[in-house]
Amino acid sequence: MPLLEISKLTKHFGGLTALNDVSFSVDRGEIRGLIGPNGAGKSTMFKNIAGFYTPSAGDILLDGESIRGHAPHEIAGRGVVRTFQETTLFQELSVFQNALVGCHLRARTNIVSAVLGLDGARQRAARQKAAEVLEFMGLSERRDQLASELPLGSQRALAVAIALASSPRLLLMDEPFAGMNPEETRQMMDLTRKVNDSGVTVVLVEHDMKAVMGLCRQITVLNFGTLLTEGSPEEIRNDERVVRAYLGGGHRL
Amino acid sequence: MELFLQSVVNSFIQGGFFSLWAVGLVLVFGVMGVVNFAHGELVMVGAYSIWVLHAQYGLPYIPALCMAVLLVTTIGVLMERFLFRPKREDPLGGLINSLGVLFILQVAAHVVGGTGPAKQVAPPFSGTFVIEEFLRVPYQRLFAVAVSVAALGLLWFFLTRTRLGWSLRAMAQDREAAALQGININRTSMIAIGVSGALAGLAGALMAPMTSIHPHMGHNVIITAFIVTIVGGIGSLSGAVLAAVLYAFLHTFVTAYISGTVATMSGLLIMVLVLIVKPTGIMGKRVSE
Amino acid sequence: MTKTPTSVFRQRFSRRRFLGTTLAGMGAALTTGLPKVGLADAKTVRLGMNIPMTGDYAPWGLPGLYGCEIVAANINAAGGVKIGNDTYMIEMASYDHGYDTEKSVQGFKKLVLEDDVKMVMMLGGSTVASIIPWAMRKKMLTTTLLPSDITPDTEYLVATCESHPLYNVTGVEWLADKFPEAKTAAIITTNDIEYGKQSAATYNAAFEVAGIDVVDVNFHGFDVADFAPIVSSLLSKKPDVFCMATDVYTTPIIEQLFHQGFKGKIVSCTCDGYLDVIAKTSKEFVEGLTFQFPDFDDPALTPDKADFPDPAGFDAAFNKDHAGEWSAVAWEYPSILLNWIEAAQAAGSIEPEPVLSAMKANSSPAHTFGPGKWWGADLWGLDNAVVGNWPVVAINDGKARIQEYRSVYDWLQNNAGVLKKHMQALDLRTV
Amino acid sequence: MGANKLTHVAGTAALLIALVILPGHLKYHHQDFIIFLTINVLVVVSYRLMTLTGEWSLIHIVMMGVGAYTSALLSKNLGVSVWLSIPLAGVSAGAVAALLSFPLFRMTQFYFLIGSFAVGEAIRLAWVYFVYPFGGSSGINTIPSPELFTIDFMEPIPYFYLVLAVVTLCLLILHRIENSRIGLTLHAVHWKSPLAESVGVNAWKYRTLAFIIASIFVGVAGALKVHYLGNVTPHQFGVGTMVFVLIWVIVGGYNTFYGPILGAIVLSILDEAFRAFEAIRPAIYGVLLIAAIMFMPRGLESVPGWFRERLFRKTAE
Repeated sequence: MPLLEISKLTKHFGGLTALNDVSFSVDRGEIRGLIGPNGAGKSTMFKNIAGFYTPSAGDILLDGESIRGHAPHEIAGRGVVRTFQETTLFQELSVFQNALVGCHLRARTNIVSAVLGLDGARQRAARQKAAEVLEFMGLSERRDQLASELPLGSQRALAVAIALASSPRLLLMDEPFAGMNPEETRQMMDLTRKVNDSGVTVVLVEHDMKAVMGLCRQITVLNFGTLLTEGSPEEIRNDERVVRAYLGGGHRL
Repeated sequence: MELFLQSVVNSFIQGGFFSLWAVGLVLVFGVMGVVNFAHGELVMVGAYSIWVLHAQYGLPYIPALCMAVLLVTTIGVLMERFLFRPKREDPLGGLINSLGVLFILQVAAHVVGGTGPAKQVAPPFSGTFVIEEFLRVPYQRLFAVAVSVAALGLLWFFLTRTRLGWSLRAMAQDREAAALQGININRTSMIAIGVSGALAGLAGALMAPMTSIHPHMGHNVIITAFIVTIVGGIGSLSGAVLAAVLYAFLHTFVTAYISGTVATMSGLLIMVLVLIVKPTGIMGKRVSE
Repeated sequence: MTKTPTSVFRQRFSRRRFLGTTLAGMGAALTTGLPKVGLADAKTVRLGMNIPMTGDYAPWGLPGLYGCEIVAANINAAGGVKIGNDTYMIEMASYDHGYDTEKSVQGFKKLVLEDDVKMVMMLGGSTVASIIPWAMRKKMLTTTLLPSDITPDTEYLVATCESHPLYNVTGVEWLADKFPEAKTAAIITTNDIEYGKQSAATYNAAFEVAGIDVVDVNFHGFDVADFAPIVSSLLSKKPDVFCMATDVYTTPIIEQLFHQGFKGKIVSCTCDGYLDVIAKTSKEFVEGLTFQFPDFDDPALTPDKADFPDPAGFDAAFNKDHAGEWSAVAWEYPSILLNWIEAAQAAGSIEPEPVLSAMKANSSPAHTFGPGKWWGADLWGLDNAVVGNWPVVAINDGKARIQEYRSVYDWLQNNAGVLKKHMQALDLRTV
Repeated sequence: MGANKLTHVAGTAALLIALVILPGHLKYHHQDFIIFLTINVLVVVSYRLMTLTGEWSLIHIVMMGVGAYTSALLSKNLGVSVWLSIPLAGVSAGAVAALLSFPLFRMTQFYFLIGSFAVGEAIRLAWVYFVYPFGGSSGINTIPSPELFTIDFMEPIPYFYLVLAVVTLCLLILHRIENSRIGLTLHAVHWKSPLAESVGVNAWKYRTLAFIIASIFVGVAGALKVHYLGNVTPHQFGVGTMVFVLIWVIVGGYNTFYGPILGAIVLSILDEAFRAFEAIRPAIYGVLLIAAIMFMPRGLESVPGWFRERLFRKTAE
């Protein structure tokens, strides 16, 4: 059984159809690329999976169970976590506190324990996990800095760290390479592989074709809200329809 | 029958005032993102201007009304320039500034008028329009409702038919996008609060001969304007006018047939209901997803 | 009397009031805390006023302070008052509580413990209720304008002047005598307890006793922007008498009566702004409007009827310094001050307890409109309010003129039960 | 870090000791003043907890009224001991908040601000209109004082110590909540709600939680107030009072725990100092507010840091 299965997913906004009858599935342990020209429905797809939108029709199955229409925090509780398009962090908190927020699911507590300090063991475990993910993402040295003070690459890494802190099974990364220079992109690709190696399935929406082609074995292409094609990087690169779609959208492969 | 007809006319007169109050508040909130808590005090200053200029110094009503509008517009523009513009990125700061203005204007009114009973202005248009057994409307009220409608019509023309009006509406829709399109935020904000002040001053000046003028009369104005704004939809000027008339009908009829206390309560409850069912108001713009 | 609006306004500004007040404030701010140096030979007795001087209740506080200052200045200029073996100058100490209960408590304690006042005058309502426990424990002589503040436990709280709203019965009684053809009445009032409902209950009772049917009572909030709908609604019941039980909105209400073609009699609790009303309607329409509060230059305020020194002179002095700020409290607080002096002289002491005892011992205590009687046990459980005669005022040819004096006390002796019934019908506290 | 914490603890302890010694050295009416001021400190600190989630409400002072009315009715009409009715006041305010959260938290931001005002005003009008049991506009009088041995809680000094003790305890709890996991999550809900939700935070639940906690503590504050005043009226909890809470919090600064406290204390003392100006006083207050916002945009709480910086620079030179 695939980890994630999208089945005939449709999403309307008023009279506009953002996604139309899209189906695909992602296997456990994969790094899947989700590409397509602007307005193809990639981000809408992510928001549907993560629970920020409710699909108009169709279903989303995680491990064979429907998660359609669940609230974002419930879906996160089932191990599906997303990162955001532009760098979205808790800017006023320190790097460590950011990671700590990510540990929410294991550290959440009730008010009485919080006041009386009865949840010490839980909070110690959360702090340990936060330290671990920072170490994993190479951010240990910056742990007391404010998130807003980090350079772009580290901010992206922190965004992933926050997501990892909640021990996801499936990580949805929304344009993690946008605006990065080649060196930063290379480091981020390494990190993504490292995350994947640790057992997390990754789906990423990305415009940086070099990165997508370098990371993914399977790529899904959306165009005008419909599934255009699926295949290996090689197949996608040589697919006439994909080239035409991108030319129409003003992009070049 | 007489009560019914009388109530219909009363509703339209009230609706005119409610519209003038609310449209100004909506405009400033839409364009500048500031909740101007001193809006009711601007209306109060308009009314006091008539008391001073017309009732005390004997200036004829119409010139006094024009000066009231001018004065309140000026206060509004000064508020924008010196209090709201520096706080554009800090809406809470803008809110506190408007509260500061509220206190200052109330004391100014107290200094001008003294303590003691509320001030009264004799109506410049005396007499009553009468259809025996059917309807009685003071000419002063007919004048007020005519001027309100004319002012709102003029505003509508300005907003839909002129370039400046267009930029105002664009700002109210999306401030950042408007700025990117080269709309001058400073100028547009100033015009927004100028129009808002003019309407407030006009409302105060029109109300002056029909109401009691006292330093705290703005309280009722701002609360009514809030209710109307919410029911109409925060970004929507036409919604505000529609909601103002509807609310005036509700308030007038419930007051006439049940009681004033029930009217106030039902106004608040309707506001809560609208907020729960459709937080963007009856004519509010859809929140884009 | 030349209370034309224009002169009122110019007067205010010729005195550069704003600057004056500000400078006075600065001066006071600088000198607060410094010991006050008094005249060596004359003693001073300080009387307190814990009243609203800012905010929307200020019109029921501040004019009273002005009035007291005028009366005190007159007394002091004449050499003070002789109480016991000493001669005292009168000094007013005031605290602005802005009709806030917290500030009322602070103000009361400041006046009693720091300013050492011998009596505290207050407006009434919740600001009195919040000081009652402490004031009663300290046995502090306290006065209110609302006798409904009196309870069986408020031994030191007296209402010696305005017996709001009991005096309203006289106006209704007079009207019924003069115009026996009036058969129905409609009442409009605010929906609060202290002022609105108390007054509505009194009018209900007075109309019942006078044989007039009350066809409708409208309770409205303090947030009414337009009285047209309420007045339309009440007039649709075709009342012969239109009655305004509270005083906040008399002018706009009468204006609506005028425009909506009301032909009957109008009764009001107060009508301080009747000149405004005439300006907004017509002299003819307002003719005969009946209410309870005279102008103080009224020739009928003769020494045998009114226990107030030189009312016309007081009126002139007030309007000279505080033009346009007159309200009924302008003479009510001074009247209480005069009651206190009388009692203190009888007691030979300025201390609260003996003064109160002297007050209560007097079986016909001084009252603004002739001697009164202690009353109140029937309604509130304690005879701590002075009721006596009260004038009925009506507009004659554009002037408020006292028509006659009638006895509130006699009415209550005969009809307290009716009043109690109507109070209970409105959920008002009675014993 | 450790030194910093030590200064905080030492500073707080010094402040507490000062507060314990203070009332005996004050003028009588200032003793009452600090009682109400101390209660207001609890009002603003609990309000700040609510604002941590980024939502500004106008209903806070009405929730104080809920606590006040509860405690008044329980102790006066049902004879419940004041020692029990004060905590029950908090419980009932919290329960009312929990009920109200269903309609209120369908809204956010400006809509929430205005919606909370409308709901609050409706509750307040209910107190005015339902004479039984709320007493209408004149409210409830002769509310009993607490009783303990022979201590006379009608006198200001004993009552001040009671208020000081309760408020200190409440502030301690609020401080712990803010610095706990829950406080961190509330911060997260504020800054980037979608990000918080994407790691499993139920933002709605945490907004509600903040509203309930804030209401519980402000309910206790309301109860403390009525048992000293002896009466409660709807007038005390109007939007006019709420405006002052907003002013204290914003002018004081809402980024630190002590900012709102500073705001309440400094502005209340200044207002008291301007009494001599009589009727002009509100305008002076208005000018002061504008000056504070224009020249101290980050609130009074930024002043100590500003001084520290200057001092530090001086010593460095």
